[in-house]
Amino acid sequence: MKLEVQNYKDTRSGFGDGLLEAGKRNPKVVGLTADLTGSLKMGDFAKAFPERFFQVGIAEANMVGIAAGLAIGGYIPFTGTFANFSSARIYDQIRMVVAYSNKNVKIAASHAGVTLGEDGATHQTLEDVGMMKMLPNMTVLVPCDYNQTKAATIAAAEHNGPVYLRFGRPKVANFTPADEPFVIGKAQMIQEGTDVSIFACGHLVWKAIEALPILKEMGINAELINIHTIKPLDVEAVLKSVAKTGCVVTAEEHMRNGGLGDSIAQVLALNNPKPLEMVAVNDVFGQSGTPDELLKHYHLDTPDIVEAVKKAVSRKRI
Amino acid sequence: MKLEVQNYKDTRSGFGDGLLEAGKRNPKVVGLTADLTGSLKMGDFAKAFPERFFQVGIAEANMVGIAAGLAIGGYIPFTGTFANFSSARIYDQIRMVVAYSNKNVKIAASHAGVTLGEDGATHQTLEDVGMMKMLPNMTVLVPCDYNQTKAATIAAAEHNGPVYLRFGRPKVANFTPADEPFVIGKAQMIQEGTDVSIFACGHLVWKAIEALPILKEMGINAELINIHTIKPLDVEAVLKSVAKTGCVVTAEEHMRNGGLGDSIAQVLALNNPKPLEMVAVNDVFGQSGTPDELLKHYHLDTPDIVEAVKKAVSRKRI
Amino acid sequence: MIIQINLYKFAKENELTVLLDNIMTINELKDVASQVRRDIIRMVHGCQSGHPGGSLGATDIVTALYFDQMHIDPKHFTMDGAGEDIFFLSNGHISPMLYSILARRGYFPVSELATFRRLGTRLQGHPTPVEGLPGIRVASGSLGQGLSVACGVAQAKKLNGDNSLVFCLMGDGEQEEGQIWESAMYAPAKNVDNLVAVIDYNKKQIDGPTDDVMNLGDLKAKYESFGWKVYKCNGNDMQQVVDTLNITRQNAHKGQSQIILAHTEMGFGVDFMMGTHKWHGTPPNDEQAANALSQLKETLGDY
Amino acid sequence: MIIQINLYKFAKENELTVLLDNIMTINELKDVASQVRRDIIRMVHGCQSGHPGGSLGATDIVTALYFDQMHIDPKHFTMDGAGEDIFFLSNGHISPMLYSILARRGYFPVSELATFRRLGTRLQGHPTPVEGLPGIRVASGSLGQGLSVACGVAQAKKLNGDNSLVFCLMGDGEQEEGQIWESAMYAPAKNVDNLVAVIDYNKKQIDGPTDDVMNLGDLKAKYESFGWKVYKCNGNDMQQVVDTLNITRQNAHKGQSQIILAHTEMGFGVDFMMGTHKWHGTPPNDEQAANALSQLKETLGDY
Ligand SMILES: Cc1ncc(C[n+]2csc(CCOP(=O)(O)OP(=O)(O)O)c2C)c(N)n1
Ligand SMILES: Cc1ncc(C[n+]2csc(CCOP(=O)(O)OP(=O)(O)O)c2C)c(N)n1
Ligand SMILES: [Mg+2]
Ligand SMILES: [Mg+2]
Repeated sequence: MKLEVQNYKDTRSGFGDGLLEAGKRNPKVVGLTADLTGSLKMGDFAKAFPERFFQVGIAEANMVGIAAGLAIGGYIPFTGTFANFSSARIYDQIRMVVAYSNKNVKIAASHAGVTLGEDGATHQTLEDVGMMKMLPNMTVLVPCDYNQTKAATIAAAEHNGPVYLRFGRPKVANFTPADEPFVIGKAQMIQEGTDVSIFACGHLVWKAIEALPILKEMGINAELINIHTIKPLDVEAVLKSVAKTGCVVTAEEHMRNGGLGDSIAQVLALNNPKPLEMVAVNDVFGQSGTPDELLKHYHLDTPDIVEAVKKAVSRKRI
Repeated sequence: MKLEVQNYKDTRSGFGDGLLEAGKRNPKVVGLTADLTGSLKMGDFAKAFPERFFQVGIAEANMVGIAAGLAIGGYIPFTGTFANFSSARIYDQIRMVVAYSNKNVKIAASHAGVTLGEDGATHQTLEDVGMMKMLPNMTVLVPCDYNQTKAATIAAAEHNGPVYLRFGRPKVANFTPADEPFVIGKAQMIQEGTDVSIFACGHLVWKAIEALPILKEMGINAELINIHTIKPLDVEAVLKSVAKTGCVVTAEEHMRNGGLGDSIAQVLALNNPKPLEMVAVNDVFGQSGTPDELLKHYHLDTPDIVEAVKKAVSRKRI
Repeated sequence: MIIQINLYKFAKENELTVLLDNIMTINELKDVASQVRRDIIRMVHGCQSGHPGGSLGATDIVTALYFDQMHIDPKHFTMDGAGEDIFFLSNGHISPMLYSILARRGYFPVSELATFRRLGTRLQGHPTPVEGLPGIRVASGSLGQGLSVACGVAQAKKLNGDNSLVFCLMGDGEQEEGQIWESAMYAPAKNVDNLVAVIDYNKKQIDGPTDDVMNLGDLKAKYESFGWKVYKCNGNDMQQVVDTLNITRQNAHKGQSQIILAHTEMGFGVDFMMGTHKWHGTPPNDEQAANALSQLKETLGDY
Repeated sequence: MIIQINLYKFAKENELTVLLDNIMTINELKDVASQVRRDIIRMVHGCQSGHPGGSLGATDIVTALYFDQMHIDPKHFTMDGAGEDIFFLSNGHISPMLYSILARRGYFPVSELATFRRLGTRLQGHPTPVEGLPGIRVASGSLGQGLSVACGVAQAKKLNGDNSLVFCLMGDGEQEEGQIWESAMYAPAKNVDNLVAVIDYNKKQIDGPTDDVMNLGDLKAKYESFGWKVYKCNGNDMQQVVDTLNITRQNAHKGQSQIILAHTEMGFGVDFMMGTHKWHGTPPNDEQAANALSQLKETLGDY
């Protein structure tokens, strides 16, 4: 995969543009928002398909219930609000009328993680992936850049079943090919390597890419795989990579507990126990700051990935 | 530890009796319920301390907010409702006004797991431990029998900070000593052994105890540790045990994803990678049935623990 | 296709595809309700769990809906219910009432009622669509959510140009859940006028009378202030129920969200279950069940 | 201890422990509000984020509370607020308004306002007690939760035999959250009469006018139907605000939960921020900030 930055764009715009495209392709696609049309970049969809756009007000629980109803009526609803209010606020509702009832509802969750920035901890969800992956029937997607988020949105619309789609607020490197289709459940090989397997998702994929030349310089030949689908996890790809490299680093904008790292730890423990290092938030709440400051503060940055790799590789040797 | 069944009692009665005792010891202890006084066995407390008991009606979100307010006012509130409505229904609220605000609120969560029985999947939470352990500041307790739940309730009242206390509906073996104090964060050695470490919590501790003689007969000398405190996890006890035995089985009435098994898998991956087998629900919702039928159906029974141990031990050998 | 049929034959044989169209007399509806009440008692007694009180009280309303009001095609159940009226039970704990009515109306074999709450059943403790039970479109049981789903389906019908109606039954204790008021605010604001909500206004919930647990105050004033057209009726008087539902049907599609406060009695039809909240979620023992059944006429044949 | 002080001296020096007791004139209160508005503009401009619109609109209400109404001891902040009046900001996004008022009232140094929303600050984007900022008792920002917490504290005060009051400000868009109606039902049902709620009734929210986003209908009728005593006032007229708060204080402890619908204008005090929802969460650029500040008298000295 060519790793060139095409531009800097927010993943939420990838969602907004993907939703518009999905709406054009399929008249059954409808959108809902809880007073966050602009933040979720759903304005273009709302303008193009006003009768297929539902403004629910600040009532997230009601929104997901309405979405389930629209799905029963044959529609493909995308609900849009901040990630925390897309998950923590309405988990029981999602569980009952979406996951357990197995409705074709897509939950679009923006402003996830600490890169939400200045709004601070109340809005910075670091628990949503952990929540969603516990729900049977739920597909959990965490695309890494604008292009991939757009493609993931289109794929979510085409997928039959509940989907949780997580993305973010800040402008970040947009580097995956614009024309690459999104295959749910298929891990994306970014660079093959032999010494360590790096599994990353979301904004941290780019941070991991930035770590690759540094690691190379140190003589570490890292394999980097983008786990854009947290669930269903591409267990085969994970095990194949680890069988080759013998140690693992995971990188994500999420709590350690419940995140991608825990998913990988489970796969390893059940199949092939190997050393693992986690780049993730370790049991503390977020805070106000700029996205870059916060990534650094919470040790979610490129140097942290480098350090984690060094540690993982060294643990392999003992 | 002597493993004698003293009687058969529901853990929720342990909570009810513990709450009454805590209320007698400390006039600051108050109780709240969302229309489930009887189910939570809070009736005796309500009768003994009517002015310290708050009936909130079917409004769990409001209940936890009121509890946070009472905590601000210097009280030690215990909220009582079913586990699903103690967690999934109000996760954002718990996150903001209890965990992030670090209030001295105790969340008493009854009817957890499939042993809730006939009410079925809507009420059978298998995700609550995973949710709660992701919250900074939150202590997560899953006691194993009546006596321990009573002691845990008293310990929760004495602990300064948010606590999630999970227990269940059916009458089960009551076997821990009635006078044993509950030490938050300290794993409880039930039987020492050398071949495998079994970490269990809640109702499954007794199932694991029942597995011990069967394993012994097979020549497997199992160590059994009751992880009644999921968070903070007694990492030292876990690592010490695994260093000795070299393989692990976890047993819990919870989803694999997010549960005790994942907590142990994380500790192993970060410290000492070893084979692990999980006795837990594997990504399916519950259903109606009797507690015993359901434990069997979801492979949470004594024979399942035995099988898991055999598998874990055999994986150690390769 | 509208076929005039003999109710008893229909319900016994349970095989015709029918759209009943106001063909039943009030007495015939009462007979169905009596059988449904028998079914409820026998189901909760059979598995020794479940919620008889609310089920018995709400029986008349839902019987009237399925046997008099709703345009439905039980033999060809579709998830989207296109062209059909749709019913949601938000207070899912009174599932035995709904299961009995669905079976008696021809959605699935009456004999299946015997599996209620048993391992492997499609008749889960709380309704769910995942086991494939015809007649159920969404799970309920966690209170407060049904009206939201009903609003969504109602809006889907509008998008589809489908003039049929959506009905939703809720509990009165359930009104204490905040989500109810989110959808209560939503429906009138968004012109959801193809929806009729009904509250099983039995003034009781698990811990006691709603007046003690959480005083609901003036529910009529509440819904009116939220913009609804509010009706009252005696929810255990079949004639009143039918009359009130008729009015709401006539007033549908006229720019107003409508709700009926159906005053019911928990445990209605079984003397010792009335006047108390004790039977909200307690099954009768053998003797109590026999006593209860002795008070309820068998009209369509027990399962 | 009640000390008569010169407001300007007090606010400048910021060091005395005082319980203000109706000693400020309306004009003096207006002067405080003007400075608070300057602070708001400078704070959100400084960090280029935050919510100026709602903050400016709600300034008069909270200024009146902290500088005229509430019995508080800013220099000795206690978490339990025993013997003191307590204020909760449920709509936590208008935090710059609260931070300015707390600082100007003596809870923490005015200079700390410069740290708003910056890494490591105690002045988080949304209020939180965990960084130890005096004046904050619970986190807010996720909407709909403050009134519940306020009810809890009010009931704690009752248990403690503490006659002081609890105030809670909410947004009007926030009224769309169901949890609000859970606590709205709770307070009158449980006789929480030592609580005064206030709605920042600016008729705007993020996506536009509330009338378009989610019509709130008749809020007065809604709260009355939920059992509250409802007052109205112009929330940007200091005299009206003070008068209305005085009435609620007199009517406290008389068996009624009270709420004020404070009609405000989002962006009040800055001409180009008024009459639109655009400044809900957008900071001004340099030029806009200068323009805004030119419209707001500096009365207590900028931080
Ligand atoms: C969200 C939620 N909270 C609590 C419960 C437990 N519960 C089941 S029924 C019930 C009482 C419901 O009262 P009402 O709606 O009046 O029904 P009725 O008792 O009259 O049948 C409660 C609290 C639940 N099912 N869902
Ligand atoms: C539970 C929740 N949902 C959504 C948001 C995002 N949000 C922040 S402010 C706001 C609008 C609030 O409207 P209103 O209460 O009228 O405040 P105003 O815009 O007038 O300041 C929204 C939707 C939130 N903070 N919390
Ligand atoms: Mg009732
Ligand atoms: Mg507003």
